[in-house]
Amino acid sequence: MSETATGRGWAEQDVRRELHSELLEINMGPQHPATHGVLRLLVRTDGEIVHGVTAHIGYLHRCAEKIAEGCDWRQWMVYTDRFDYLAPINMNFGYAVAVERMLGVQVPERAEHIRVICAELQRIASHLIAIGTFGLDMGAWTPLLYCFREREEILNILERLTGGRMLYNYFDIGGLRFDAYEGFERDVLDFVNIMEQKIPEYDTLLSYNKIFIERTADVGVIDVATCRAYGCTGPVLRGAGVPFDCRKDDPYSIYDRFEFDIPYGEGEQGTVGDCWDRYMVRMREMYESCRIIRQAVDALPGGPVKAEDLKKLVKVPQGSLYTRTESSKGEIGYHIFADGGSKPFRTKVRSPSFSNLHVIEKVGPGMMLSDLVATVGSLDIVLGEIDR
Amino acid sequence: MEATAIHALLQSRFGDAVLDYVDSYEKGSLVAAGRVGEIATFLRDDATLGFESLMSLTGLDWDGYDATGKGKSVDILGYDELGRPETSDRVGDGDLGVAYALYSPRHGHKHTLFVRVPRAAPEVASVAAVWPTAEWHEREAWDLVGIRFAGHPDLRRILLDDAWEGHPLRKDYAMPGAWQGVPLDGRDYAAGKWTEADVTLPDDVKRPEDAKLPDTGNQG
Amino acid sequence: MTQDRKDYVESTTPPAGYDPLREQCLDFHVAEDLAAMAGSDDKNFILTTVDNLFDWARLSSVWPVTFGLACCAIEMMAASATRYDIDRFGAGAFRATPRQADLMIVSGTVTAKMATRLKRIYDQMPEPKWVVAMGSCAIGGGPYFKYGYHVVKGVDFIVPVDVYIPGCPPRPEVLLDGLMRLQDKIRGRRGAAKLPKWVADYARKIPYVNR
Amino acid sequence: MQVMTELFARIFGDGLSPVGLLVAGGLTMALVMSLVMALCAIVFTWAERKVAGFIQSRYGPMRVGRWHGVLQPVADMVKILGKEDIIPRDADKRLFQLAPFVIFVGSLMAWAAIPFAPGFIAADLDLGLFYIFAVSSAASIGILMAGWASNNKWSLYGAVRGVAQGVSYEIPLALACIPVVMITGSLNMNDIVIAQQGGIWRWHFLHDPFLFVSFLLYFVASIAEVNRGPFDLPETESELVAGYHTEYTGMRFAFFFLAEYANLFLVSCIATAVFLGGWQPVFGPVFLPGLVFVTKAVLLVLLQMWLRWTLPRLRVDQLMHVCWKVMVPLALVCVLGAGIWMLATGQAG
Amino acid sequence: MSQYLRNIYDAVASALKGMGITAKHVVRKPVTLQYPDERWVLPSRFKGFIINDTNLCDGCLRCAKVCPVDCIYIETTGKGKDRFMHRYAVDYNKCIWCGLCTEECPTFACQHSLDYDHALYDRKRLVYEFVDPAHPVPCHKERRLQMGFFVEQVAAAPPDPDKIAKAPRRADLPEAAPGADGGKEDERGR
Repeated sequence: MSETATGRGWAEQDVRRELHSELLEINMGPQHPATHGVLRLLVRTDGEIVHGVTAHIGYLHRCAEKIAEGCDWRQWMVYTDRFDYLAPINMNFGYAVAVERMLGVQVPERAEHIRVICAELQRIASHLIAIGTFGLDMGAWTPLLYCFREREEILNILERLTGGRMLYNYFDIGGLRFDAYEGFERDVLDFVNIMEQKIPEYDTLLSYNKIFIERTADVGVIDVATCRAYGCTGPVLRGAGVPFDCRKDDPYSIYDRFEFDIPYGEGEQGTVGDCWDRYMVRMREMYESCRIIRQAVDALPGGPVKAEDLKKLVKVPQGSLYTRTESSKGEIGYHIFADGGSKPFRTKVRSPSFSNLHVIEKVGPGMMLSDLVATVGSLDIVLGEIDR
Repeated sequence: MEATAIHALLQSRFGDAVLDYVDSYEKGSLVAAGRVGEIATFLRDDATLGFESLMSLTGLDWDGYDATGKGKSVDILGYDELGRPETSDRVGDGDLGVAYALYSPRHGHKHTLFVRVPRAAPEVASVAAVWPTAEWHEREAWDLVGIRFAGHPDLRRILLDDAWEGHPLRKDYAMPGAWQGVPLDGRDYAAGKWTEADVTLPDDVKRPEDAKLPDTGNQG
Repeated sequence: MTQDRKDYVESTTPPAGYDPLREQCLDFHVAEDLAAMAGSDDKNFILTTVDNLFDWARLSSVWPVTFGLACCAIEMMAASATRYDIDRFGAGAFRATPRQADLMIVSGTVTAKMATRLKRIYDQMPEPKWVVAMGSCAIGGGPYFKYGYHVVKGVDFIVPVDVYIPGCPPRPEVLLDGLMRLQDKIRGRRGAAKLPKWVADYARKIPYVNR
Repeated sequence: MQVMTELFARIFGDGLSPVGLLVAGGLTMALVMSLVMALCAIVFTWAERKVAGFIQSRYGPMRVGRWHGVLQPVADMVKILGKEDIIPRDADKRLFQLAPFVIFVGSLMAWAAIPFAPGFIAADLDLGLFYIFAVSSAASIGILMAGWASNNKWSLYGAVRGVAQGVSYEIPLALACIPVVMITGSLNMNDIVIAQQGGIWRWHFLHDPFLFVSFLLYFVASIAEVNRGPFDLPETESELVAGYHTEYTGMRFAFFFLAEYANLFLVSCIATAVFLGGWQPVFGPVFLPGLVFVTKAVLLVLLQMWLRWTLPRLRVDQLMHVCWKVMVPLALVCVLGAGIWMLATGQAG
Repeated sequence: MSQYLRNIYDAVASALKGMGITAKHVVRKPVTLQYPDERWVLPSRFKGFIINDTNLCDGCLRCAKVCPVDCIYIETTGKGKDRFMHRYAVDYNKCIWCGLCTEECPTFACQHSLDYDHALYDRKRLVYEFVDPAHPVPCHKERRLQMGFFVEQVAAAPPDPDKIAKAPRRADLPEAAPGADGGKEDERGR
């Protein structure tokens, strides 16, 4: 951002004292188009320049962690769907992996492959929404609707597979609820082929549009140290130039078998870690997801989709474990405390958006109001998982 | 570095403050509540440890935890089928606790710190100065479990409103019937089972005698 | 449901595509409504006509407020996006400010903290206004009924609700169905206009589209 | 207005005094213009939704009215008229009530000097172009009034942005028209159009390269002037909720709505008259002049809509940057260039 | 200066490219489904409203137990052959269409229908009753045979490991799914 834009180029304090002016406090949200849900940002501004941001969350606090203590292990799966409702399968994946690790269950090969395919499809769907709504924050309506159009294709496949359109409840502890339908592989490959052709279209329409670059490059820079300190993960951390991805660096499921790259921000249009980098990381991740899907479909074996040595009523032996997996927003962690019973004793959900949003209080001051909107958009938060 | 080695290193450095080695699915150390801050600083700054990343901070209520491993822990209170808050005479006891899941991006190892504090005076040293991300996590632990963090810059409730009473993730928490005029129980359900005229019957079982128009008036 | 179940099965090829004749069966196209107005044998003919005109305008142009709460908000967006296009009903003009909106789609879980805000937004909307409760959470607390200490068990405890749309989340089609129910309600009568039998029969042959 | 005056003169013969004729003609013309404005709003809201729909691979309004939702804007308007009128308790009531009309009247007055066809012009002023720019700036005052009176922070933001933008973009807008004035030597709109007689090569935007650039500058500045995307900062939905008209309901909001689309058409009409030959057809003799004029203007409006549904929007400082550092210098260069061109080609008289 | 001109060129060129993309879509056929006049062919696994075929249901309470939101109400009296089911209701105020109950059902009585679009005016009507309390349903198979209920021999068949993988047997379901409100058929086609 230029010197004049931040408003620090001149002795603003003196001027303010002379003019008896004060900062304007505005409430952005809970109902505001730019807050991606029911987030409330208390913004203190001096004209267009933001001097302080305080995030107030909890408007969608749905008590999921309390419910976990009243549900049995399998039943709680349906609530994990509802954390990140843009990527429910990734949420299911994390929980399933967590419980399976504690149980020591071996998930059948076919189930693992279908899981990976689903998770990557879901990642694409989630990134599509992230890109679309980011465009919408910039005032570009049309890309959002194109993104929704492609997302519907993913939802079609997943609906045929799972029966649910948006929240699937498809993963089960120890495998999947049921096998893939006939022709699943063909559908997925067809989609991947189409998707890879569509991405350049978005690039032309949005990514390399001069106005879009002007709006996002050098805006909302979050560097590596800030990311580490504030626990930012996922595209935010990768946008800051760190190729860290739980799928590679802390592998779970069968991700270690696939060949894929981790895109990271290189400051192509501005500074490393700006909004454009975060946006572009998502864009490139969609390619990588397509690559993973192809490999997984090629390697899809036959066989059962459920672990056989598992009872209907799961009982997890005593102990605790923190398990993290990579959702589309970042590192989704489940810190589970079991006491040997049929219900989790305590389940803490460490959601990526929770930490990613926190950083807005750090990087917000000094921006312009429009940049704040852009930065919140580029963090790609989902209030369902922030508030749980 | 192995978890046992990390534990040993901590023990040699802090002595009594490191109470126990926790060998669960994850490995960690049980440490004294008052000295978490300095231990955290050491964990982050020591070159061989390098725990720059606090993955998660969990507040816990160990009330009714069944140490035998048979899963006979207490049931929590909820709303009953009709939406009325359940009540119980049981008074909560047992410790509260905090768990810190740490990760070192430099060395790739993990370690978990555990803290137990008595229910009567649940106070833990804050690590918000060490890992800023803990600021919100600690606020959440205060909000939901009711653990106070000494030295936290701004310990307010985060998810619930500032005027909320009680800490919901405690095992003895009774569900509220209403909050500041907002009904939280199932008011309509609580009035009793709905009469037969209110319910819909599928066509093949029973057709309503008179297919009267539905009540289009507003509810509530 | 008189649909033959075989129509639902995936392998069945759908009947032939779009037929302009089906336009005859639209539930609120103007000619029919105007005819209905003209045919009204109410004594105060002009007043009724004006009322009907306003009713027609209101039901044809229901502008929702941009009010997304949770999961259902995404389906609400999907309903306004390319595939379902709520704008076909004239309800696509999502207004960010409640002052210019007619309809509040409560799309998601209403929490204790949000309830007061929701009420305020409802109060800010100008009359006439309508509320649609979308999804299990908004209808009755949904999955958060039993342990949801922070969840309002039904938005109708907070604001009056006109139409309930069950689903978790409801498909966008159900939102459109709810919108049509709302239009029926605004029109002041339930269900379809009295269509000639052949039209009703024809209308039942809805084409099924393979995705 | 001459048309109307003559018409009345023919109907009433000597029954009306010249002053009466003038008043009657003026009133009729004002009525016609108001109707044109209302019609613009109705047609263009429908067109906007359909354009947006097809660009976004969907249909837009389909069900209200028999064919493609043609009655949609009528329903919208009737509904808006039937809505409750809310004036916020803390608003400045008089200003709040007045603001929409200021904007509306500002727009309406500018219509007086638009030559739709030979003789069909409400006020054939010698300073026509100047008058239009002068009167249409009144909208900025209306925006500021609306934003201030609403006593809402978002409205205030929208108003401040709107005024800054409106005032700034007036300058490139007017500068871009100066080369045309230099060529025709007149500010009279009729004269400007008549000067472009003789097919498309005589139209001003193809007169020389500088005028072509001027036309582009005018087009971009006009989009900014009417607050439409990518320059829709005063009412950015994703930032300022609804900008300066956040607190307006019903009827009053309808006036903003009307004025927006009327302005959209107005700037296109000016562009048509000044750069695109007005009622002059692409080739051949003058034929259905009114239709030709409106067609050109509507095409420009569609182009604006196309832009709006394609591009993201600028930030407020970038908006000012574009205005003061890009468009104003370019417009000045064009003025200079057009002058030199005239000298070089011997047109300067 | 060159950077200045280049920026202007970039802005114009990228805007034109974007307009090209949007223009391409104008001439394509929209992908919109015109809902009440057209419908998707739904996949056979689609999770619509739950229906319970009381002819097959033996009141084993498994669905009620497995339901994470406790939205299935079952009331029975008696034991053994004299066990009767008085109430089987699904409360769509709570139901989340997760599919756990249909998976759990041993007799395929509890199934997801393909019916999904039922907006209505009164939420009390969202409790779907499947049993007329005046005519309780016998739970025991023998008793049902005695009373002339249709019983399929599904439960007796050896358990098929991937029975859930196959499409639920839609063809065996009763013709009429529970409508949200009577007379819905007449409105269907408007």
